[in-house]
Amino acid sequence: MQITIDTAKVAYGRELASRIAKPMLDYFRSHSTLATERAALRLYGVDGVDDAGVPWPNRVVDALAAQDKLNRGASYWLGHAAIATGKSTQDAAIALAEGQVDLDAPIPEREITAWADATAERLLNELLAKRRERKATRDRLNVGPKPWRYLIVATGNIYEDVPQAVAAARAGADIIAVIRSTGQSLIDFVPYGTTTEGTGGTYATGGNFKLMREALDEVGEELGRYIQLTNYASGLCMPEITALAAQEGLDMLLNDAMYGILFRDINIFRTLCDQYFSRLICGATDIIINTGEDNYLTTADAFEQGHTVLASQFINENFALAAGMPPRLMGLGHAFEMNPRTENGLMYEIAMAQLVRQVFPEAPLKYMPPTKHITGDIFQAHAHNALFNLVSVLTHQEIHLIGILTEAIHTPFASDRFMALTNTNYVFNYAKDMGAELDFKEDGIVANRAREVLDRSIELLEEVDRMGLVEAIGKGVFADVKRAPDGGKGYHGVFARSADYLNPFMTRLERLNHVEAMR
Amino acid sequence: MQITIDTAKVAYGRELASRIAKPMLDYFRSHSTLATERAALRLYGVDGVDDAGVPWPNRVVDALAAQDKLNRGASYWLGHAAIATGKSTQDAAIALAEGQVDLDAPIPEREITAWADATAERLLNELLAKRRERKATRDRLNVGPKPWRYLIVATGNIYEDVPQAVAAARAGADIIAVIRSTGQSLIDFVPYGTTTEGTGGTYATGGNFKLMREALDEVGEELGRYIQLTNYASGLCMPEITALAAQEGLDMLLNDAMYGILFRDINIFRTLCDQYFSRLICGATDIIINTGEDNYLTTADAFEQGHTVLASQFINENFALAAGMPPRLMGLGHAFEMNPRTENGLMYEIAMAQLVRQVFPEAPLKYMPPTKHITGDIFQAHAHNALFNLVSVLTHQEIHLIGILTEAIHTPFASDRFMALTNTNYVFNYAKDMGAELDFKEDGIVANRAREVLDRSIELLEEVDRMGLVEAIGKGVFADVKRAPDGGKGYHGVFARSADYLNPFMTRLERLNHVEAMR
Amino acid sequence: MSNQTYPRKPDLTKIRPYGDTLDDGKVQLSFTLPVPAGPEAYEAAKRLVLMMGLEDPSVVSMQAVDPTMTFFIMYGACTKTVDYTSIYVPRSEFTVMEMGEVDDLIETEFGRELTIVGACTGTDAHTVGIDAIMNMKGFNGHYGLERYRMINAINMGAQVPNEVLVARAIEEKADAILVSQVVTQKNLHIMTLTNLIEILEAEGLRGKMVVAVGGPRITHDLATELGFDAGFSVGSYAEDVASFVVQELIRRRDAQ
Amino acid sequence: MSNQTYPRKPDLTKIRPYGDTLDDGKVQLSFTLPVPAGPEAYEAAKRLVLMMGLEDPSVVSMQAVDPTMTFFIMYGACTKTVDYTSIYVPRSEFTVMEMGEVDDLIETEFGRELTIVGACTGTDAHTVGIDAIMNMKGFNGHYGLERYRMINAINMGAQVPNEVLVARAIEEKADAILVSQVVTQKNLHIMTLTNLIEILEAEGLRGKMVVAVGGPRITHDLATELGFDAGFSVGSYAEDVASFVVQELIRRRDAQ
Ligand code: B12
Ligand code: B12
Ligand SMILES: Cc1ncc(COP(=O)(O)O)c(C=O)c1O
Ligand SMILES: Cc1ncc(COP(=O)(O)O)c(C=O)c1O
Repeated sequence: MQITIDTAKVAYGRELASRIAKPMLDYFRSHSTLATERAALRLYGVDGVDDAGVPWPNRVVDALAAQDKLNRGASYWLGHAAIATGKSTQDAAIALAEGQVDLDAPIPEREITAWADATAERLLNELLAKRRERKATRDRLNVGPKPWRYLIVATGNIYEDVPQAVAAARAGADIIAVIRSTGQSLIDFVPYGTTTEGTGGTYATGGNFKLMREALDEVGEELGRYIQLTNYASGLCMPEITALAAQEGLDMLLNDAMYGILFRDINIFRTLCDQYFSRLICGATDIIINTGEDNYLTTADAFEQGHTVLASQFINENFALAAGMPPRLMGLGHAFEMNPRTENGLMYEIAMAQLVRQVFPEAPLKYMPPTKHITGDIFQAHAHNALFNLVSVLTHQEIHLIGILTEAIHTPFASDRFMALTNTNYVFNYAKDMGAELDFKEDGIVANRAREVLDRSIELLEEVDRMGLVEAIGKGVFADVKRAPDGGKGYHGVFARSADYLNPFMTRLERLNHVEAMR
Repeated sequence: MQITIDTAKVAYGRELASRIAKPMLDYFRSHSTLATERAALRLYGVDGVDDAGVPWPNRVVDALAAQDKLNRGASYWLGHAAIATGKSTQDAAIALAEGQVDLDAPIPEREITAWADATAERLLNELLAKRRERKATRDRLNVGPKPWRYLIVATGNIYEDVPQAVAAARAGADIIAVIRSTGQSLIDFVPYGTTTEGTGGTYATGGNFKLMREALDEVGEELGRYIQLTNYASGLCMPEITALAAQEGLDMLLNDAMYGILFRDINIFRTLCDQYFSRLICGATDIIINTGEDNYLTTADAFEQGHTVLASQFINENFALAAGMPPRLMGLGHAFEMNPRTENGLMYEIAMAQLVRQVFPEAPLKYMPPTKHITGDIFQAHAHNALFNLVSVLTHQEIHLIGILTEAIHTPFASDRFMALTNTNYVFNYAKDMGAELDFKEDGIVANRAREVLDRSIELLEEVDRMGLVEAIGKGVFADVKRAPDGGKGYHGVFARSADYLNPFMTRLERLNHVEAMR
Repeated sequence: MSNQTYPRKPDLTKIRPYGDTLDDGKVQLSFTLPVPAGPEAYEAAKRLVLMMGLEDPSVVSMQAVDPTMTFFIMYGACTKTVDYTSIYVPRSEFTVMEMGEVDDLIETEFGRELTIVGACTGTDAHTVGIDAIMNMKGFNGHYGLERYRMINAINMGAQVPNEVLVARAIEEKADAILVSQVVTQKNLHIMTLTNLIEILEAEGLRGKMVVAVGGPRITHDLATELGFDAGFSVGSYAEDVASFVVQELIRRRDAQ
Repeated sequence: MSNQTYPRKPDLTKIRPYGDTLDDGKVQLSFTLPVPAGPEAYEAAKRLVLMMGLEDPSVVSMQAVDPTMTFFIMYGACTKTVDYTSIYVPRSEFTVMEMGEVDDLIETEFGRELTIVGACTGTDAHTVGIDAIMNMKGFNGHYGLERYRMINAINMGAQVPNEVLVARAIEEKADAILVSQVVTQKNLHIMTLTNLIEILEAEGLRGKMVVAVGGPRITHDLATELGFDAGFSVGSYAEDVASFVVQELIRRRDAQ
């Protein structure tokens, strides 16, 4: 299938997006956040919690903030503490957090920088080596053919999640996503260890990541198919979760500042800064990001607002490029959310899916199933999902979130997942090569719709370019949601970097990802 | 959608079919059957049952057969009895059955013929007037848009069937089929009155037809949409049920000798003769016939044997033409019965459906849902049916038998029908105009499959033409089923007409349908 | 062959599920058992369904979800009956009026704008439901409360702590509070809703404001049980809750 | 935050349905009630499910099929448990062998062809099942009995009256009779099957021939209850029944 679209318009869209992103790039290269600093500490290996359950990275950063020292970067003070105490990094961090380190002790800046730099280099190399090893396993076992079957587990209890994920893998899942507990994106720390009491999902923690990763590696060997693991890095802890994901061997991450801003009311500046560091890590460690434009259509109408998805994808692509990510890691999101009562709705869905496919030919597109219009009629939901599956395979989507028939009721049961996979496997095989030999009339409903969405997205980008991204978000341009620049959660956690700000991981990642060259 | 097929091949297929049908036509114009004679009696208004529940038409015909008088035609002897007794037709028939009429009484043949002719003319005109009235209602209320939604009721009890049919109509059904009780096609009489004890379906009787027709007319007025009614005329009583259907206002009939031969083991000659008279009635009274080629794919494999469906449709078309039926009354049957595990099965289904559409552009094609590969997994059945619905609307099928998710379990519950309609309504609307702007690659899987099926059907027709239809059926060419010419049920009921055979209804219908001109 | 009267009518004092014959009791079930698929699992499934009081349990599908879990689809005939005539479900007693009628009624009865504060409370981030009720554009062609001439509608959005909602209601001298709850896992909504009523009672405000809740899993029953004045669910629109609020305010005024 | 051991194992003496948490008891149901949709119907549906011993009944979908019938989809938590360890399902005691092995066994044990007559009996016209077992080409790549070197397989097709089948079996001196039953409405199959056994007993043939039945709704349990030697269902192939017949014939011979 191929729809004739004006490639000059697509190029113009990219140009507009880069103009829109520009002022933000300057901003987040001169600022940092609590979460970014904590992420740096995590990359240095600082981990664990105090007696009250507060993670040491938080304790350290909060202590530094309280002493107004943070704008030089937590890495700097960690180096200071390590040299001052002569302890291991972890113990130095604890000492720092407990106020046992004299921050005014005269330690030569060069010595600190050298420690910080050398340690970062060693740890980063170790991390990259681990990631290469994982890539080798992935290549050896092979991932399944695309569209990849993406299934969620969300019991709230990692010990229930694991067997369910394993069952899903055995039934054909290529990707397992562990949904997070309701509201985790709003908590400004990452819980520790393995957890059993989430609501609507299971806490994203290093311990849970590890447990699930091991189980999937094991079942992957059993099946001779590599099972990818993903989790959620949007929200107040975006870069920290990214660091943990890189360390624990995740393959993908939901990672989108726009989602946090619009759907979690996280402060614009906070999360865009965080996203920059987060995507630097993803780019270097080969983590596919998934963006959240699909969510726009759960609040706004899919027919009316389809173009906002495309416009946002242009912007999101640009933010990923700004962190040096290659297109093959950009799982741009969109969705099959047209009202099922729309006459010829299927044609509009095909138009949208194919348009996105053609505009981002190299991106491993993430395609969300119908959710908003799914009702408690689980039978009808299954029919609805069958057509979603069809459009996905016809238009060569890549990360296929499997639609669950109980979407309107509960997070999926083991059997719901099983039934959804049966449906998906059937349709993918039954229409396997159909996309390759199908075409739509040049001036028909499908082609015209695709062109209309492209045109409207360009108009929208022009508008956003005129007023600026922050103001556009304030006006409710995306998903009918308005957010003020100084509103939202986490704004207090953003600060300007000092001139002597130190973050060797960031510097190295920027170099690795060739970000410097792009400036 | 349009697939390039060789129209010369299609024309050649028609020519072969007419060559194949020819010897049969000669046969059934020189023979008659018990059922054909009973049907003639029913058209004369002979109805009711004796004290033992045996219908009077059977009593009359059996009495004549016992006296070896049948080859002159029951109509002749009815005339004789009417004149001899001076009673009403019904009472004359009863007298005839009871042996109270002296068949050797000297009544001038001309007088009998005159009575028989005049009575047939009057009754046929009355019948046609009633049918015109019905057509006026249909035009006034309008039938729904195509594909028409065809739903079955099959409780065994007409009093349960009626409310369920009414509920189905309210939920969107355009056509209601009352499935017959298991094995009715093998009983050589039509039960009388309204019935409540069928198995797997409800007896086809004049009384049941009337009750359902009234209920559907009523709900049709309520809905402002004409609801069509259909039943089954295949089997040993084919022309009798056709007569009753015409009288009681049915709009369609399953009517196919090939089905009876292959799936009910009814004798070839018996049912082909019966079919001729039956289709004469249908042609004159504007009843759409539905043929049963879809059934082939429930025994044979749909991928391997798709071409037998097309070949049989060519033959069936020819038998309908031979009875003077216009293409607009030929509901040729086919089905979506590919194994759901077939790679690219959907493309083969589209190819088949579109091929049949193009070969018979004017026929109101009957499209059967998946049945054979439906299992007890009712959820998966619903997904399967969604794709069936899609192919139907894409390829402009007309009589759409709605797939029921409990196909593998029981005859449908009220709720099964409701769910199936919800599914169908969704897909038909969601992909309404998609067929019009979709095309497949010239040399792709779909186009090649369509051409392959056409080619193989021509080869098969050539083979059948070489050996003759009767022998071909004996060899198991269709549906993997073999039937011997003198085997099967009802062969004893076929007889050669005498030179002075009288059947004024047949003669008039042949004239009305311009059959004479076609010889 | 039959003298049955048509159509058959159910005995409303003893209703049973209806498959294709009145009172056949037919019920479809599906569930998973944590045992491997096989004849014993099959039998276990049948016994379980028998214990539910269903006769003729029939396994129509038994599929291995994985080597340790088996998914069943079953049918059975329910022997239990319900006396439908004895069921009385209390409803909020009000007549649904159109937007214009609501506005006119407010004008004649109160002669001033009513203030209504709404939010999706607790950790619940689903705004679509409360927006459908409150925002100008409304839902499915039914305008939201912001559009009402005589209503001052304040939509605080989602993830609003109960305390913040109550503070705002006090500040705005609200006549009514509307809350939405969508996430019901682990009874999160019960906790959030109960807590709101406690705060209102503690502040002595419970009697002063009309308090209603809505969401896909909310019933009027549940709402009143938790101390709300009314509950609204799937398929409700602004005019429903607006009509209720005005009529309830009139009732309370008149009762004084 | 947790010390739970992993993975959790079900207590097999008390198994319950599994939704997303071990022993949560979750069951999905659907059924129709012959009353109009509305709050009372909703309540009636909940009461019915409660009576089935399911806790927390929840109506997730209530749709009017028409003004007099309402279709419900529900969930509930089953409180009943089944002792899986106590379930013993008798199976026909035989080992499934491949076609060649069966032929060889017949050759060594009997030194002659076995004759097996099969049919789909009564008014049942479904041939696909019996054909799958008997015809040359078989089913899903498993050859049918006609293909077996040492079996003389006679497939009489469908709609075969029991009397005709038995007459043929006598005529052919059959070692075994196989019947298929697909239509089960109004327990038609029970009647047809019972009648066959009665005829065989009347003729004094019951002990002389192995008699088996198959079909999608047949279980081994049901078959033996009706007096058959074995029952076969969905997913069985020629080798299953062939293995059974030979081994059963050997057993009987040895028992003499
Ligand atoms: C859209 C959506 C989202 C969007 C929300 C966007 C937004 N800004 O609202 C996003 C993607 C952000 C989202 C996120 C999550 N979601 Co969500 N989401 C949905 C979805 C698909 C549709 C909900 C919806 O918008 N319905 C349309 C509106 C109009 O319907 P409604 O809310 O019922 O409102 C109507 C009536 O109920 C009533 N009403 C509602 N409120 C009020 C108030 C008053 C006063 C009145 C009078 C009436 C009224 O009137 C409305 C109009 O008729 C549902 C699944 C589904 N199909 O229902 C899941 C669903 C609700 N989400 C769910 C979950 C678990 C989550 C997450 C917690 C998942 C996670 N772990 O990350 C997150 C986090 C959210 C959080 N903390 O609350 C679950 C809830 C399960 C449960 N019963 O507890 C569902 C059912 C999906 C599922 N099967 O898992 N979700
Ligand atoms: C194909 C089919 C037909 C074809 C039959 C063609 C033919 N020559 O067989 C046609 C179209 C003619 C037909 C007609 C009817 N059918 Co029909 N039909 C079906 C259908 C779609 C598939 C059955 C099938 O072929 N399955 C494939 C075979 C391979 O599976 P199987 O039979 O289970 O066999 C396997 C095992 O059970 C076992 N087995 C079976 N027999 C034996 C015997 C032995 C000895 C052994 C060892 C093993 C064994 O081994 C086989 C291979 O593994 C089913 C629905 C469905 N999806 O199941 C309805 C179905 C069986 N039919 C049904 C009905 C009601 C009818 C009719 C009565 C409808 C009517 N009123 O007109 C008619 C009349 C038939 C009659 N008098 O019996 C109902 C039965 C309901 C019930 N439980 O009672 C069903 C379930 C459809 C429905 N939901 O209404 N049907
Ligand atoms: C991009 C993105 N991030 C995160 C999430 C998960 O949200 P949260 O963890 O905030 O509930 C989603 C959910 O759809 C998403 O699309
Ligand atoms: C053409 C035709 N006639 C009749 C029937 C019904 O069969 P019977 O009434 O013989 O059971 C069918 C069923 O599919 C059919 O296709």
